Amino acid sequence: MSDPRARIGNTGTGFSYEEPLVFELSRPGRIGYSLPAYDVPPVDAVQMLPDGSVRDDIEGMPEVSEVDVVRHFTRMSTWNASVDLGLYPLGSCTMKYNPKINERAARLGGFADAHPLQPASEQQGFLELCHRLENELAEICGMDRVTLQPAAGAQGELAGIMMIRAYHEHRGELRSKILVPDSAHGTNPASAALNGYEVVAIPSDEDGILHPEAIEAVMSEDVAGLMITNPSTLGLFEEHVVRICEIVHAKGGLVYGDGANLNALLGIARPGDLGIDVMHINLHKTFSTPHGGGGPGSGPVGVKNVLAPYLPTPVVRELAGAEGAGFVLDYDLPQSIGRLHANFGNAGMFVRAHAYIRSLGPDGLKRCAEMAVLNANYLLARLRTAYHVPFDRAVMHECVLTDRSLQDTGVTTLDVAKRLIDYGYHPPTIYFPLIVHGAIMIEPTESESLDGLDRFADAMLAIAQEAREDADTVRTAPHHTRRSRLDETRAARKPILRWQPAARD
Amino acid sequence: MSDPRARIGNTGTGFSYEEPLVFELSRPGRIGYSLPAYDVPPVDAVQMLPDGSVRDDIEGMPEVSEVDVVRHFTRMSTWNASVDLGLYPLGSCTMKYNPKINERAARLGGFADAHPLQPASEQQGFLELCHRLENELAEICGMDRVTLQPAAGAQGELAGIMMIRAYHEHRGELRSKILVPDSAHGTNPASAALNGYEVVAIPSDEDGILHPEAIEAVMSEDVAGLMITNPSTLGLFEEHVVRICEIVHAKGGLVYGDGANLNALLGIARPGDLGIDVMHINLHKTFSTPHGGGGPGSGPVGVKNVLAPYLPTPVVRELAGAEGAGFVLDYDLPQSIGRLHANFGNAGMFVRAHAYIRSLGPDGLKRCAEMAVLNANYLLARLRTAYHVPFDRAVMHECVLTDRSLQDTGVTTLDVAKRLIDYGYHPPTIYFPLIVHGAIMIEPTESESLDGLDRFADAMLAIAQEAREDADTVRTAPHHTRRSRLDETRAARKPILRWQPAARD
Amino acid sequence: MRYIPHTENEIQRMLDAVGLSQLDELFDAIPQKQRLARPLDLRRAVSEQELWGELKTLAARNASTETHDCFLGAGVYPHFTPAVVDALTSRSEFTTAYTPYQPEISQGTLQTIFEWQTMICGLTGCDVANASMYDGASASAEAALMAMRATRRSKVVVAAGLHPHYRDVLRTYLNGLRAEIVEAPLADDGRTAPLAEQVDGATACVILQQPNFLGAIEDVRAAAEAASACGAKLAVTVTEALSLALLTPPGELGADIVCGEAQSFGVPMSLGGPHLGFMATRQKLLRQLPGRLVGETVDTEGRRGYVLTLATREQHIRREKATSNICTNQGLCLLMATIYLCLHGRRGLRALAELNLAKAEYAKARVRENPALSLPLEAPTFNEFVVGVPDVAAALERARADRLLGGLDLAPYAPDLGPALLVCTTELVSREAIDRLVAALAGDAS
Amino acid sequence: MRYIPHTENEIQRMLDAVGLSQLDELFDAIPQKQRLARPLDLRRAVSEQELWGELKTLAARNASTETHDCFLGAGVYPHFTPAVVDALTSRSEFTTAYTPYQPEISQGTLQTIFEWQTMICGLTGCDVANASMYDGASASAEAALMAMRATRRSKVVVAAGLHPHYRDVLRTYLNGLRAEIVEAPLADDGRTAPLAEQVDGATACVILQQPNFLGAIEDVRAAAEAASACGAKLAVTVTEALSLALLTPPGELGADIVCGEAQSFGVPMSLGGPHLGFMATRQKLLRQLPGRLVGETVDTEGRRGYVLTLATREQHIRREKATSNICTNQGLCLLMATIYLCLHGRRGLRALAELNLAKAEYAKARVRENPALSLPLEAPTFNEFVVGVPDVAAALERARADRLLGGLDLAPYAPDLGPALLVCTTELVSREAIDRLVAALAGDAS
Ligand SMILES: Cc1ncc(COP(=O)(O)O)c(C=O)c1O
Ligand SMILES: Cc1ncc(COP(=O)(O)O)c(C=O)c1O
Repeated sequence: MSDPRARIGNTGTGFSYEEPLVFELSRPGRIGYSLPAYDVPPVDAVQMLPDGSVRDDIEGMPEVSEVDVVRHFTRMSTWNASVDLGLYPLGSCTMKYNPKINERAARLGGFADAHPLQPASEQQGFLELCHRLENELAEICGMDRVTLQPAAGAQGELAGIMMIRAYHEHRGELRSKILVPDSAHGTNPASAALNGYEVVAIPSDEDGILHPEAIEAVMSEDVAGLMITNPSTLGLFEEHVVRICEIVHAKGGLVYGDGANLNALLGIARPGDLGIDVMHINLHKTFSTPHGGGGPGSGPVGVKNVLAPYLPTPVVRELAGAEGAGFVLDYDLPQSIGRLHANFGNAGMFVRAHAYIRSLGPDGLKRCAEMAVLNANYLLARLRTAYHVPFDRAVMHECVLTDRSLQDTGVTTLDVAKRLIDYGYHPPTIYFPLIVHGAIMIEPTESESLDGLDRFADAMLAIAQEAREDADTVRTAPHHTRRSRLDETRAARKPILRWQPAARD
Repeated sequence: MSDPRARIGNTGTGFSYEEPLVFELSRPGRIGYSLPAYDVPPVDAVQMLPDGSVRDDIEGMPEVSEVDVVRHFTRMSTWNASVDLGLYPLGSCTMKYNPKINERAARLGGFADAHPLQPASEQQGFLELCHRLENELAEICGMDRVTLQPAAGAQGELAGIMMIRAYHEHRGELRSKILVPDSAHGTNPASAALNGYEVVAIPSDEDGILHPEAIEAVMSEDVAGLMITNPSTLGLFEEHVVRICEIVHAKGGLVYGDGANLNALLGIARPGDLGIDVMHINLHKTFSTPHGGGGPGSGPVGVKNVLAPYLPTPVVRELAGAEGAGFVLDYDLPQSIGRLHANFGNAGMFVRAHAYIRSLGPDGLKRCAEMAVLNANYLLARLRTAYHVPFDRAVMHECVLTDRSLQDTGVTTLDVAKRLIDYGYHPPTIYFPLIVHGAIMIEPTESESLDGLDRFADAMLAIAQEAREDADTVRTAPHHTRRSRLDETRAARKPILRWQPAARD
Repeated sequence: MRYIPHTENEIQRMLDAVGLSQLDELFDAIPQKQRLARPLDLRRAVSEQELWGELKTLAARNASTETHDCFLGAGVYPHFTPAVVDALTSRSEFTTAYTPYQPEISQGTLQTIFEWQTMICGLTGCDVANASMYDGASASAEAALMAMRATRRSKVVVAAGLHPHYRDVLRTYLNGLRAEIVEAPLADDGRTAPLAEQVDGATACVILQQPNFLGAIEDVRAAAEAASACGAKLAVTVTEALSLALLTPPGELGADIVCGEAQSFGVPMSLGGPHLGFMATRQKLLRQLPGRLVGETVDTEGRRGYVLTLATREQHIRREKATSNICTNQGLCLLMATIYLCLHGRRGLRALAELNLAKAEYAKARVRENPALSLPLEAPTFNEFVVGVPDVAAALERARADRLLGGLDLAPYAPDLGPALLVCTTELVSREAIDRLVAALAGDAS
Repeated sequence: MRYIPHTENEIQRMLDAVGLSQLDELFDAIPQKQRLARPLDLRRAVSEQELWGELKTLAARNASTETHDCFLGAGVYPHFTPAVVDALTSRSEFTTAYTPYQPEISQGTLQTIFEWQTMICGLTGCDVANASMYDGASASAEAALMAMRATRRSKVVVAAGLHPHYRDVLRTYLNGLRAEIVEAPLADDGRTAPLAEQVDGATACVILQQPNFLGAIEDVRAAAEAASACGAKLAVTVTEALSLALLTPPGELGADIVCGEAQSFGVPMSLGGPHLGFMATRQKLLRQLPGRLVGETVDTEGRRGYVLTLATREQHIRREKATSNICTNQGLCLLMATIYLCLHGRRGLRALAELNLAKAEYAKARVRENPALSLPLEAPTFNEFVVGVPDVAAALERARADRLLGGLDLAPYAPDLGPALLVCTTELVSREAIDRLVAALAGDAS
């Protein structure tokens, strides 16, 4: 450590300040809070509550000033990549621009500071917003009804699978299997399994898409349904989806649509029109609610009328006729699968998604799909000479490449990803879908401009060239971040999952 | 340029993205706005307005998307140092922590979205807030009345000097001179001159403070007043201030107090009690309204009763007795110097300053002064071995060092400042006050903790050592910023003050 | 469109580059008759100004703590959040990032999560904590699933004091599995009656809420003993996370899993979500834990850093064998709560909990002395308790007329109690508001 | 205290380090009897929650565009500001920085200013622009001072159409100097009458507002000719900066200085400040320009960068010989405006100006057709105009009852007009609101 700056802990370059854990900043007696004065008599908790029910000190809890807290998190924020700083082409995640007005709207007191259990009469604005959003999503997806309750895509899958189960059970059928293509996202099989189904993996064909024969071969009366992602995780439109749905339906099964890639279809085609019976929509992808470093998301589920009786409760219902005007929460769905969320779901995300749909309108939404698909195809066209394309056909909103063409250089997908960081980009999704060896899955979204795509493509091409000329630089990247590659194996081998004061002394 | 990243423009380290001028991002037809639909008939401006009164295109105005704008400014923000990222010990500027709640309060609709010309009955909340703040500032400064109108300290000085002029003129006296110590901030002489006064510079004594003899020597009936900064820009309390005021008063002059350093005196001593007749207060310093990259500030002026008739109009007046309750704007001050601001001053800053005073209360304000002074003295104690101390006495809220002890190394104050940047710190104020050769003026403020001060002191000491061992590194610093030292001479020699499309092609 | 940068000229150049002549051809893979032949039937786009007007109008039609004094709790708590929380959470480096798969450029999110995990361990008395579940309800359901995996048993004993919505969610989650749910009733004082009758050798776990839905502070140790006597796990669910700063941590009292809802830590009520499910457990159950985990490690130069770890529990690696299907979680709410906890720290959180306790005790005293009202349950409480009123509808209507959200009608949830309200008093309600509430509920002339 | 990190233990250690035994001794330089012997007589500190309650209560006692339709303009204009402006301005790297004296770590602020200077040049038709004055009023006063310096003359001709508050401020600023102020009257149509009479060889400058205080669009070229014929400078002041997107830039019409108020560009009305004075001029007057300037340069490696420049005009270098005493300026408002201008860009700004014009023309048409009201001035207008009403107080009271801020009573400002209001219509007011205003002013039954 010859850098004398190391001695004071600021070894980052530029404004990349080092920052210890908040616990290490803590000083006994330092204060970051203020509480209102007592206007009621104080009570002695130890005296008042049963013996042993009052705790001691909270071990390891920090004592820091407001200034400490502000600097701590401001500094930490500077170590993150983000959409607002640049292209974040994480495939399958639709990291599009998150409009600021939506953030502002969700913070309106009437939304942010309202309690879910206040009487329906005191939340008519919210219920109307839910109603509007349900209708908007139903129209966009070609579905008959929508529940907003699931908190993310995976919970939407769970809800959908549960409704499929309820549907069959209502018919007295106890089907035990769910078909899931091997290219599906991990949440698909996990959701099916979580609901007690046996998961049958369907292999994709050489051309990357599902073929009716593959479904035909395994479809039976013991199969409750098929989960399909369209466009698939390879960015390909499932051209045989209509036929596949027919096959499933013919044997009494239902088709679940994973809507994570809905962005490609907005105003172009509707899953409901293609034969999908039930699907989730990731509001945090297609409808631009921010990803928040891992969430919150929101995973509304659209269903055809056959599944409507099984929707989770409560549902928002518009009063009509003699009932008067307004909206109520309806709990009276005897065949409902029940509740999935303590309240109505991630309501704050409903505000943002509705705001987004209103801002774009029918034309703007279609434009999203067109530009998202144009961007992905453009990148593919620019990168295909340097990176291997496993399934060589027109793509939808994302494209999948691999590291095969770099094989002789020793540079892998992981290296390319890490080197991209040096060039100022968040890497694409890598090694997914699992069926593509060394996958590099790029989803630029419609938010990126031509010049932005060109710069990214230049970076990708430069790295391919570096791989041949200076593989080491690529293999040891990133070189310009606060931390170089982190030892993930070590983290997993002997997990350190919390800070402990003792361990530090 | 061997770094291949240069080719795509991202040569910064870590997340220090390069970013062109917004004009260079512009693409014809790209859009970042949305406007409401017409609900009134459109009009043809060219047709409707007189010939030649409608303009052509706005030259060079950018065309960018909302995404472009967000990224552009987000990236640019990452090139700034700021209080929220770390110590910003800019002497004389009081870069203390700016509470977040104050920002939120100033954005309340009833403050941010209210029009200054709405009837007094429709702005009672604001007028009451002004009234409260005036009283709070008067109490803190020991003054009788306060005007909130001046938009910054310098405008406060101007207002104060104008009131002094009005006072003398009202007495039929035409005094032509203002005394200003040579250690004063540049705004002091500039404000006096702007008001038509001849500025007489008073030299500081060897011990750094003003001595009554120096004033006595120049005080005459032709002197309208003295401007004094206390604590001075050397961070020293003007121990003879009471005597000095007496001398000025004895000859019919008045004393203006530059309140930029008020932070040191909160709850400890009051300028009004020391003989000051009129003073400004920088709300953006002592009362923590954010500095905003250069402003806005706010420079209320407190006066003794003798100057009250000359206060700028309007003044806020609380109704009493038969007038009823509430507050009005009073324009009826026949001897007023008049208006200084199109409206009431930087009203948004009043909200923040009042919030700050309410949050601290009398004890908290005093604590500010104590801790600010303790911090400065602590730093001085730690740095005095390595840096020359021109006036060696206990300091108030800031301390002034010089580069004299580094003279033999060739390292100057500028170099120390630039090298501090590499260590993660915004440099102190340098080469001010002008009377101290190679001044390094450090104001840590009370926001800094002991550990924070120690790290800063370690950096300063490390640089002093580097100056001896590796002067070149110091002389060519900073090395870890997006830009190395910038050529200020070139900028001034042939100024390029705007982007021009032609010049780029 | 301001969110889409493409100009017509650029679109043409890009189409040329991909060898197409018009946008339509991008979708050639979709057979023409599968396409939507009409525009979507949605209202035309509005400008930002118009949108803002629409949404303000909708928001204004909801009551909120801006307009009302709120005595509703029941799983969602009105607390004061310092402005720092939103100011920092709004930094777009946090907001517009996603799951920290690439640790070199995600240390901000990762270190935050590590700090959160540490503080949750301290608060719950557990060894390890994960990086968020959807909400308290699904966290409780996942706790049951976790216990079932760990014990290979399938009976779940649920205390009747578990929030009824949580019970619903549990039922929904367990429905497809071969699981049995048994309810353990409440005693007259509002606490769970001794569990011996329900817990047996087939029991995977007991789920107990602390304080329970009716506000009663439960005897966690007794439940832990009953469970462990049969080799069952005890999962304690906490809906009012602030209580963890005052009450003995369930982990210390023998709970195997402590989970619940951390909305109280600076997350807006926001009509019920997004909130923040948490889950913590003992070291030995670590591999059964659902959700994300962040661990400490070093980089190639030996510098400390943080990464997502133990991903082999998760769906993206283990698919149908994963411990859970959760993927997107509640990251940004976790950030809010972490900031909130740092601000309040060791002393502030405890002091705030005591203030909440004092508000409730004051309110209970006022209720007790009012002849029209009663306190039907005798168990000790934290900041929530049951008030018996003569006529719920009339009481709430009077409260509403005085701009009070006067408590939750317990009729749908605990009909045995007779006409009663669940009332919550946090630091947000003043003594004066409490007095008005008591008067309104009692029908006292004001 | 949450803003002050010191613990008692640390204070003691620091006192030891400086060789003192108690805090009091830090102030030994202040003679005991000069110290304040009692605590400040201020109310005790309140918590953040209590503070928030207090300030919300005060704010709620002001009308605002949240609660009213606003037809007030007169130098402060209610416009819609996209959420992006505040979201970016709130980034603390901008908010909590100060003047960019250290360019290596202030490029964010510096480049923003350079962009602002460029856009203001384009909008005003000038060669150079500075980086903000306090407000439009002081900018106009500084323009007069600048012209006096440049011409070494001391007579200032002020058009009567200059905002009366600006005239006041001008008077205040010139008071201590040996300057003469002469007013040029308005003609009957609301525009400035020909200037020949007032302008002479002693005249340093003419100050003309465009559109003027009564909304009239002035003939700038005629004023420029009158001024330059006598070697005087023409300073054009613009209070509604949005008009610059529609009207021919004063710089193109012969103005030497164009200054004014840019609050319209995304800066909150905020009860009158902080706003954003701007000032632009010709290249040859550059050295006379007050305020900060940012210039382009290169770093030691030849990379483009920005610095504060030409500081020899400024007080911190030139002291009493500086072009102005301004130091702290309106930086953050400049950032807001720069973001706003970037968002709207070439086309949006023009389209918005046209929408404002259309709203005003619609409103004028409604006024014209209403028998109870009149349009006393015939000059063309932009988004502001004078309406004659039978009884100002009654008209405004009716407006207020309908939640309209109905315009500015002109009695104190232009008594000759008879009972009249200055009414402003921006994009914020709907046709429906305009109709309600006209009805209210006229006293029509609604
Ligand atoms: C294809 C696909 N399906 C499902 C999901 C799960 O959605 P969520 O993360 O919202 O639970 C994802 C998200 O990452 C996905 O990409
Ligand atoms: C000592 C002193 N006086 C006066 C001023 C001028 O105040 P302002 O910048 O608010 O105009 C300053 C500010 O920099 C200062 O430090």
